[in-house]
Amino acid sequence: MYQPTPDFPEWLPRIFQKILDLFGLSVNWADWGSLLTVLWAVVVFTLIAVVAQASVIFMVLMERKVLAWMTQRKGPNRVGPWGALQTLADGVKLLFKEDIIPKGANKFLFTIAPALFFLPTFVFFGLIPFTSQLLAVALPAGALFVFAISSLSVVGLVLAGWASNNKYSLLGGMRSAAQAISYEIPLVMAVLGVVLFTGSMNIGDIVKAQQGPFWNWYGVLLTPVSLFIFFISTLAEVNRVPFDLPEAESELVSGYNTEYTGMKFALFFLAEYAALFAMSAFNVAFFLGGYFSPFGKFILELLTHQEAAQMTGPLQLGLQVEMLFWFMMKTYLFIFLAMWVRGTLPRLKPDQLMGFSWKFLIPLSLINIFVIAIEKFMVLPGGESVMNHLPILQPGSSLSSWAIWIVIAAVVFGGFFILMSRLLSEKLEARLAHR
Amino acid sequence: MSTSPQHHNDFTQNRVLEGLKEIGKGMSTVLSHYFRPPVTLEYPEVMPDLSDRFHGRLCLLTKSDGTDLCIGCQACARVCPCNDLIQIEMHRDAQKKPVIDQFTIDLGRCIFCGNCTEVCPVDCIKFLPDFELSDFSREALVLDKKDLTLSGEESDQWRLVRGMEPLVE
Amino acid sequence: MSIQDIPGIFTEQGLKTEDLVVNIGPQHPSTHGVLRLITTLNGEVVKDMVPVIGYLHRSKEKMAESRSYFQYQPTLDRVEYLSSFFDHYVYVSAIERIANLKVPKRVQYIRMITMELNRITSHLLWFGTFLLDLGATSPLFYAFREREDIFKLFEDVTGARMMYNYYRFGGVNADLPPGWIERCRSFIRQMPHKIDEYESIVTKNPIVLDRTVGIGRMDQELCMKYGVTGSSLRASGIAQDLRKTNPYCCYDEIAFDVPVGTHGDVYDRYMVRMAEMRESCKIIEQCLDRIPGGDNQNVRNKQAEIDAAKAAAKERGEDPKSVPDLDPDWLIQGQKINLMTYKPPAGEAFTVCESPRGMLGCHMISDGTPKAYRVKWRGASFSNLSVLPELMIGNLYSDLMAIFGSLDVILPEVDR
Amino acid sequence: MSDEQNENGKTPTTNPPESGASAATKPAAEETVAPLIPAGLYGQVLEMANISVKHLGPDATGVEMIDIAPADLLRAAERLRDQHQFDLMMSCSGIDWKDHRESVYHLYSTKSHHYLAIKVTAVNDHSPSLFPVWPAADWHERESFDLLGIHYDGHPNLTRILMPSDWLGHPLRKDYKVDDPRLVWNER
Repeated sequence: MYQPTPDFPEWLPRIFQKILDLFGLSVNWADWGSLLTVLWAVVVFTLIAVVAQASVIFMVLMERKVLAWMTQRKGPNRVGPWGALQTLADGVKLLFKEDIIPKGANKFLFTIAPALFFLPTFVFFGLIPFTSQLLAVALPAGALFVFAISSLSVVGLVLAGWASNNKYSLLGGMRSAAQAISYEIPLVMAVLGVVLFTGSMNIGDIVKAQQGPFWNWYGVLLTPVSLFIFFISTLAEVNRVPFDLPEAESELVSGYNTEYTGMKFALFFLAEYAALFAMSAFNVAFFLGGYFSPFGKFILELLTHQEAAQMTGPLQLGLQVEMLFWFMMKTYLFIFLAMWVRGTLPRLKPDQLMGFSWKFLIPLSLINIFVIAIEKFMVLPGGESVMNHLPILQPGSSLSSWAIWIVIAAVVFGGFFILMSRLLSEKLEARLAHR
Repeated sequence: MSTSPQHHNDFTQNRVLEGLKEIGKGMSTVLSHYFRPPVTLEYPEVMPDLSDRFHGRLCLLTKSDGTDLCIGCQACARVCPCNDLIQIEMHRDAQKKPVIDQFTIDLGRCIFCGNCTEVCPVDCIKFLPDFELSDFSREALVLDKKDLTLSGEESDQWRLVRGMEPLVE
Repeated sequence: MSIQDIPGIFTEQGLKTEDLVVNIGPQHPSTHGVLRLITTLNGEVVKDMVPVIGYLHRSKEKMAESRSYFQYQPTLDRVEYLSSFFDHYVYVSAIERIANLKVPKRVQYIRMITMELNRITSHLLWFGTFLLDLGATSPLFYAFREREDIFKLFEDVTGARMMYNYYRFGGVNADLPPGWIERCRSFIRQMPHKIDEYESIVTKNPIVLDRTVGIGRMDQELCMKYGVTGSSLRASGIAQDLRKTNPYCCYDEIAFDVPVGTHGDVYDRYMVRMAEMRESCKIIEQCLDRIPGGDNQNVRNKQAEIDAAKAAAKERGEDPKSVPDLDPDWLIQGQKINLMTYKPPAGEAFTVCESPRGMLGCHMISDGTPKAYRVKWRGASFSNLSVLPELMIGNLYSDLMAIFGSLDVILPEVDR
Repeated sequence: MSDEQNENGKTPTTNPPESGASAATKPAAEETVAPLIPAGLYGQVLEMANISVKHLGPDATGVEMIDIAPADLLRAAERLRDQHQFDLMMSCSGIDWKDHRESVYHLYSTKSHHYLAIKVTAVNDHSPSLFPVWPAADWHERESFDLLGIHYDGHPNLTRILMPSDWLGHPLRKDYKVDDPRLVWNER
């Protein structure tokens, strides 16, 4: 029978114990373990959900401010100081807007679609390891579960496209289905490399395996290409600009959410930002060492000269806060990157979109896994696996292992790029020639 | 004889890295704007500085002592593209001097083209750099003589700003 | 009962599919005005497209027959609102030809400066909306930043930002304000750098290249077949620019190049228009240097000298006529015209100029009365739009944005 | 007065300096094309090809105007396009002279940079369409039909282009009054 590893902090049973003593009940926490895990999961999940929603609301304002500053404008600054309450005002406005259901639309599907689109992103918040303890559900197959759920949001989009009885939304829905399918494969492949390294799919373990200074993180030295592929695929999964075909304003009059007004539109709108936040968080968890600080030691550790493991009570709380700080900093780095890309790049055409994924991203991710496999399981002539020579995991190993790894990566990736550019430029040359 | 835009063969070399470099260049330009001061104008607090020829609200200038300049010759009414937009009623008093009873301009239909200010023989109807003209009803947009006429000092101020000497006689 | 038995789902070739007829417009974010395209889509590929125009038809030509020449002029700004200086020039020069009015050189230079500035604003708006249609949001704001500077210059000269009503028969409304030429020169000097900035974002961007290179290709016969003129014609390789081939105003005294494309696809039209903006900057710079009389302050000082000399001559009893008048090239009005009752002689004229969209023609027939007998406007967008269906058939639906954007069509010029 | 459109010299005899020079640089590849005609002489050239032409003299901008009978309009148009490189049909303006309608075609040549105006009087509102010669005439002729009621025979799809398809009357006619009962705003 699956016995959940007791994944709650030790102070929880002591408090629980004190409460029960008041009522004079003696408790043996061993048989209460699973209840406490569930209790802890619920507490953490609500805490995270609130924190995530607040950050999503902040993200909407951040996007408008960042895009404004990039085009030499001021951005919203009327509602509240520096426009802080702008998103709240938008929310209230959308709340009071009339909620129109178009004639001939399938009422049930029309109302279900936004909920279906929002559901997976809400579930993601439970799986993100914000800090070592602030992880609601430490699923052993966390990574797999994330990508299984993320394909559910596409159903919501296609449903919205079909149910709103509008030709533009139908086109938007079809496009979003095609896009999500073709960009989920590179997404999963990118994470496959990381899972290969840590040996377990539990996201908490993946983050723990990236302990140590920043070159210890997967995305920096070991699998940078996966970071690149994962970031591009998240842009596609979340319909951000280079890939925002499903709701292309200039063509499809904002695609699937053309007919949505009021709170349903707000749900779509917030779900998109929540998905961006969740995907950036996963990006950080998988590739940028989750809540670890870039210079190996936590600031708190440097201040108090104590090891992180022995910290108790308020120091532990301080450590958690610092972990949350590092995690949020990295996540917002990716969110800023997504907004920066939105300000610059134009939209792709449907055929380019598919071509880019099937002809470029997926072959790249396959080759990437091939390289990671070499790194992981190659055996040196002396019979030892390269892994224990890798400077990253065992400090102080010889320089030669560094050279081996870099040579392998260079050869494989260089070959790939030349091959791909020959392939792609032929296509363009052919197109230029026949003009 | 013509500078034809650069030729297209420079796309054949390594396109993937070239593409990334170009995207990087474009993004660096966009980011460089991030640190430039905003050029937008915060309207209600900061008023735009308008040129003295700005086609804002129409007004009727007067002499320095406030007597009317308009002689009721209907030139402005006749040259206005919207036909019967300016209505003038006048009569001649004992000394054959024109007295304007009513001078209404319907700002609701006026297109601020400036034809009237050009043909006025006595330079009486002119523009003010005032563009906040919205109102709550169409009737309120019909300005009558009282709203249009500037006082003596205002007229002289108007003329001073545009480098014309005050009209004393 | 299997799926095959359900009537109407299967045909001999398998699943019964039918084309999706979509109404793009008349109210659509990227039709630059009110245009309706009845498109038959097979999946995402456009099978057939029928443009329906006339939603913005305000009968500009009928209005000309019920208003006097001067009364009709302000309505021109409302028709081709992106480049109304060209409309005014063509209308005013038609009357100047019929009535044989003399146009001083200074006025011709002022007209050239304002028209080229207007060409830059029109191309800037085209650049911004073209990229917005492709999906990039920020270039629009950079283009509008420059456009606002030019509108400030126009506001100083004509009093209005877009509705100018500045040209008169045989002259202009008022001279350039003192110090304007210096402000204009400082703006024009930094404009090419700004265009380099735009090009750094767009010109070699791989996504833009994918979406524009080889799309919507127009060779020379197709252009001639539909009467396409302007940058789209030049992008197909024909160096047809009226400022060079049939010079009007004083364009023959200005050295500038006519950018010509080679393949005639969307990318070439983009490159030609960007190059044209640079050419316009060159033209304006030369005009500012060579304008007869220079800055308005200079003209005023000269006029004051002449008046003083005349007054002195009068005191000395000599005939004030002996003092030479202001150089006729420096005036801003050829001859005095009573705008209210102006009646040009009966006649007919067909004047054309190179507007940012193509050949803008005005066929004016006057019969001696204060009202024109018939005015026919040859808008460039009218013919440029007629080529759209032939370019679109076979392309993807999202190519429509690139192709239609590259034609730079605005609907009021089509519907008049 | 500096003659702006200086390549259309007023008197036919002066050889236009501007376009002549630029025309000379054109490769004389098309042998079939007649040698370049100085602007303003196209009427006489057509007459040599026994097309009845009435010379109306240049208009105020120096554009040569000729009046061709509807009967041999198509023949003249083909000759102008093939022989004299008038490849761009700029516009077709319909004019209502109260008792009869007339359509004026303005042509332009991107090779010799000359203009030419052909006037055709519509015989009881019918005149031959120039669509077979210049397809660009399609929309222009539909507009003249729509606004002035000139029927162009041989036009592929002569329907209204600007006004709604069920509009009554032709707005640009001098005697046009909006008496369509369906238009409610008409009462004002």
